[in-house]
Amino acid sequence: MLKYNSMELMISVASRFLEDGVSVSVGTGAPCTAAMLAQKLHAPNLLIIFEAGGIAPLLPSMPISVGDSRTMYKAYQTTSMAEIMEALQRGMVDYCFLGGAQIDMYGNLNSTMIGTEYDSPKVRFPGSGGANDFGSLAWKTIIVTPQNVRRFVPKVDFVTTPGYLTGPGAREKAGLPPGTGPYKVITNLAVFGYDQDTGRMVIESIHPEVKLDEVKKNTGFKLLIKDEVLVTEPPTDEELKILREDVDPLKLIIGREAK
Amino acid sequence: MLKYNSMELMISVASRFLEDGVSVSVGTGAPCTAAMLAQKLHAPNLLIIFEAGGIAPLLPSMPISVGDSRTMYKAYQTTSMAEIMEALQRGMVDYCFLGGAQIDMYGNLNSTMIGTEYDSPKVRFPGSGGANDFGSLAWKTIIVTPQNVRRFVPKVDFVTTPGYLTGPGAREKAGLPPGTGPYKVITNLAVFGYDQDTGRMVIESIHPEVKLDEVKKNTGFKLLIKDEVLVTEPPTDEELKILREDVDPLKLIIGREAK
Amino acid sequence: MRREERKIFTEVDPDAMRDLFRRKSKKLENKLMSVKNAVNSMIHDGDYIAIGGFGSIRIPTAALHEIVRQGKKNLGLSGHTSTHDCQILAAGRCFNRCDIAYVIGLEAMGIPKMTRKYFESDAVEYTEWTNASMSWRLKAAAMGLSFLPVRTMLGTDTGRFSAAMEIKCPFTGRKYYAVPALCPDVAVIHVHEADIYGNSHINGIIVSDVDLAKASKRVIITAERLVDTDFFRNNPANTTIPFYLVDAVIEVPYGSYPGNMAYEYYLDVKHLSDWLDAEKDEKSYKAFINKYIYGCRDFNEYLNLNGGLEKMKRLRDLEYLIKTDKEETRNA
Amino acid sequence: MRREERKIFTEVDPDAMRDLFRRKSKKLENKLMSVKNAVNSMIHDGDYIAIGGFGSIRIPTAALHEIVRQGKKNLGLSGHTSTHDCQILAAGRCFNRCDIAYVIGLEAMGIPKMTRKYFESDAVEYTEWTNASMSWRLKAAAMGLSFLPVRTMLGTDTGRFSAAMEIKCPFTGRKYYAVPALCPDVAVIHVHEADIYGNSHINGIIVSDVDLAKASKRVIITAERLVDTDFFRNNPANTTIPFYLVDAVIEVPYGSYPGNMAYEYYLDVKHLSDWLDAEKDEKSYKAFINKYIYGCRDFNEYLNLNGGLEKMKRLRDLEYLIKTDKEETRNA
Repeated sequence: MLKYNSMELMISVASRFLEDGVSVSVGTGAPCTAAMLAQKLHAPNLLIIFEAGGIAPLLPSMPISVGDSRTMYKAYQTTSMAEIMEALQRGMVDYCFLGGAQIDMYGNLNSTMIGTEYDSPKVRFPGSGGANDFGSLAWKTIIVTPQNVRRFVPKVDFVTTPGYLTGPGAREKAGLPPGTGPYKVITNLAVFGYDQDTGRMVIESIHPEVKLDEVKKNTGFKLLIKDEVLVTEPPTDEELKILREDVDPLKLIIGREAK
Repeated sequence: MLKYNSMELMISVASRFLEDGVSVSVGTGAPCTAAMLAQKLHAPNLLIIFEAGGIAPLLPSMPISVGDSRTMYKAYQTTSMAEIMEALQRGMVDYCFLGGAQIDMYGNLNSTMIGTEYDSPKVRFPGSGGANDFGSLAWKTIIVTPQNVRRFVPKVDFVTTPGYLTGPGAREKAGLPPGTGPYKVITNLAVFGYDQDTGRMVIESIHPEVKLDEVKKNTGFKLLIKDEVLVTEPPTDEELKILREDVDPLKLIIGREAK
Repeated sequence: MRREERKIFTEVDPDAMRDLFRRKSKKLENKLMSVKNAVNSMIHDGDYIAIGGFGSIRIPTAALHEIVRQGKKNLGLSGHTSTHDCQILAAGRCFNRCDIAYVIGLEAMGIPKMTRKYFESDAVEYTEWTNASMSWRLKAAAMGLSFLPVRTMLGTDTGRFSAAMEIKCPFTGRKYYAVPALCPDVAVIHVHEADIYGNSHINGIIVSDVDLAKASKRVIITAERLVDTDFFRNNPANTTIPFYLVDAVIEVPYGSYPGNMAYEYYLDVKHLSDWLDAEKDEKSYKAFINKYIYGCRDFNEYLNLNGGLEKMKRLRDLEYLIKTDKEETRNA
Repeated sequence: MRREERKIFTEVDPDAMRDLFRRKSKKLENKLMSVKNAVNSMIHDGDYIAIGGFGSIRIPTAALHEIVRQGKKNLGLSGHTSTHDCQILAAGRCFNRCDIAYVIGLEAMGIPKMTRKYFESDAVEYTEWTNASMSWRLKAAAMGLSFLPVRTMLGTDTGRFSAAMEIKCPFTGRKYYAVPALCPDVAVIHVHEADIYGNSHINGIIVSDVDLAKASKRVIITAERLVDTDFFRNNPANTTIPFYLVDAVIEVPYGSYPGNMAYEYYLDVKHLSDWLDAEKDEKSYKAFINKYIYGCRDFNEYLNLNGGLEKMKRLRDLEYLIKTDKEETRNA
């Protein structure tokens, strides 16, 4: 038996992508946890930005809303949503974290609705919120999501947030800032990157004790596979210790298994 | 001999146009003096706005710059120039005061240059500053200026700030907000209004001891004249007292005769 | 990509708004009133309303409950991250159209079932947006413009089902979406301090509330506390929203409860969770709403139902990270 | 009306700016340096510069004098109400192009003759704007856009000799001018307080300085005083300009002298009048500039030449309307 759960693994992996001195816009939940872990471990200069207006707080505990008091605690600025979004539009934000109900091989995300008729949704979700804005304007989008065939679909019912749209060049053609787009996808099974030539999802590493077949079976589209598929580096003892003792002692986030 | 000078008369007349509860954007000098007089006399609720960011100060003395500390004294807000200009663009500002080196019969103002070639001015002035913005966006523009044939010209060398441009409908055609434009011109000789049908300057009243001929002689274009030309109501004792004792005790503004 | 013809629910034309703003009083007048009066006289059936704050953060709960109690109908709603505020208005079936950036859900806490059902029904018509585009729509109105160029929503269904239109920059040839100005009929904003004239101070994040106050035809302020006007005169940097934008001022201590008020009190997670649970079926939902909204004469009754001053004190401890006992901390 | 082909002097393309902003450090780094070093290493001949404040209000005088002393040439200048700052740079013949909203004059105080002559000569090329349009050009850049629609300058020669272009609103058909983003190479801004990382607090009016800091490639801050970083952490509403926009921080007490610094010291009207008088002919102008700029090693020498700490104390009394004697009051 593993000495960590899938959520702890995903958060640890996500945190490693955040180099010291970069900026990241995060939501509540796993992304915020990953940012807090990175800040406490290897990225003390991580500039954390919340869309509702909090900039560079010293997060004392997990926020419940991206606008709650925790996002302002010992912050360097409390400002407006427009100012945050304009910083994104100016290119000041390196990373963002996103999730969604559906994702396709180009990293397009759906958090709007399930169904074929917009005005008669089978299921209505909350909508973009800031997701489309982050996915359009941040330099690198990291997607953290559970993986199964209901989520990893050939075609999302609604493109809420742009991945590489229909492939290479499509973002630029649509008018989105060049050089942006999905960077990594971190699931309970594997870590994916994106192939530059096709804009398609490619397996980078498979988590310990997960089989390649299991990854394929839980993906509703054809994955690109590199010649050598690595095994994801599991959470280190240090990562787990900080995560469990400092970042999320009440297990609000790491208490939930991702499925 | 009159018991007031022309500047005191112009300021008193200007102040009377400011009803209680209206908003006005003012510069330094005579306009600010008029606004202060109005506020102390009949318009305690006059909302005074300075383009550099000061809103509703209780002016303790004459500011030297439209951005100096006096414009923030006991103010209700200290904000940015963009916010002030956007309030104007939203239609929140009733009156503005302007001057200029040249004015024509449509109230177009020049504060940019004298000469025929923009790139080789005979005389270069400071430029629009906020004048074009006020004259474009405030509901009513009041012009306070000395009057002579060098200033009251058939055609201004450069339209810095829009009056009625080439006549009725021209402002709207250019894209300026409807219902805006020059309202009064107050000089050392007379008070002018604007004829609705032609957009041209019309004499409303002539100052005490000034002859109609003198007004005409100091005007480089054809003035419209109403059947009955009134005499400007001179400054009242109360106006003069407040002006001299409270508003401008150092005679920084009222010490200068307008010529 | 084909653009869908989606509706714009508010005035867009700055000249129409200029005429309204011109007529708005710039006098220093006492604007104090009761929540009942403000909602009754300033919010009419069919109006388009926008709520300040951020869904469960600095929201004018008292006014929201009163809107439900007074049975306002056919409202338009600005769904610019509208979470618990949206949930309250959905409980009263108060709105029939919505600009959606983010609605229904309570962020990480979950999705209230009955509120979702309301949106899935034919009762609500909507147009799709994002948080940034909604912020910028308000900013366009605040700037006295009919549109602003933006670089989001391009290439997506979000853009296709918005009412944005593609334009080109005349200098660079760059493609933008133009988003139309959003001019609500009424904005309701909860602030930390206000004077009787409407000058208001917000501490902490502003979200979109400065632009919202400028963009709206009428502005209702609820405030944690009234202060003397010298609070603003003595430090004009305190003024987040100046008096001449404001039409009504109401003092409502704990006015954002069960939402968060920065530097005052934290979210009541327990009550919000109970509400989420109550939405699991029609019966429990109805009972809950009856108890907590229709059954309360006013906001103080609601506060007392939820533990009154003692609860407020505990939420203040939570806000300031003061650990009183283990259980409390866990509930945060 | 025919549009003149006027020049845009700075970058307009947001993608070029995105690449620069991406590379800007977001680390908390000690950015303290001397005025000499900052001007030497961050302002290069040919750069386009923009000065914070409002001409004679909250201006970074020390940096301006140093630019003249180091003999910077061929600068572009943002003439967004540039009065005494413009006058200083004109004395050094530092710039050869200018976006003009308001230059040369010292508002009601008068027009310096030699500065005017510089603008009337072939040495300076310019494009015409207004205060609002320059504010909005900076705002366009601050928003990450290449343009903003505006409702001023329409129908006038100011518009015709600007580089604005007519566009139509896709929703209303309304005519606007599009004004191009203004992205200075360097902004120099004087503030009340700053920490070593660049977090800055401005008290009183902001003019365009928040947008300016966001719009510029490099930002130099001069501050009345350095404060501990907790000044900002303990009250994040204090932060007017956040650290990640800033490249250099310099502590310069009385740094806006002879200009006004709200809540600190008032204008030195006497010195500004002397300067105006000195511009009446070449000889007195040259002597004056030699004495007060080239003849001073640094800003403290200039302050001492003008009465040093005693003068600063008197200007502080004036700022706070404290009447010490009649003559003082008159000089204000």
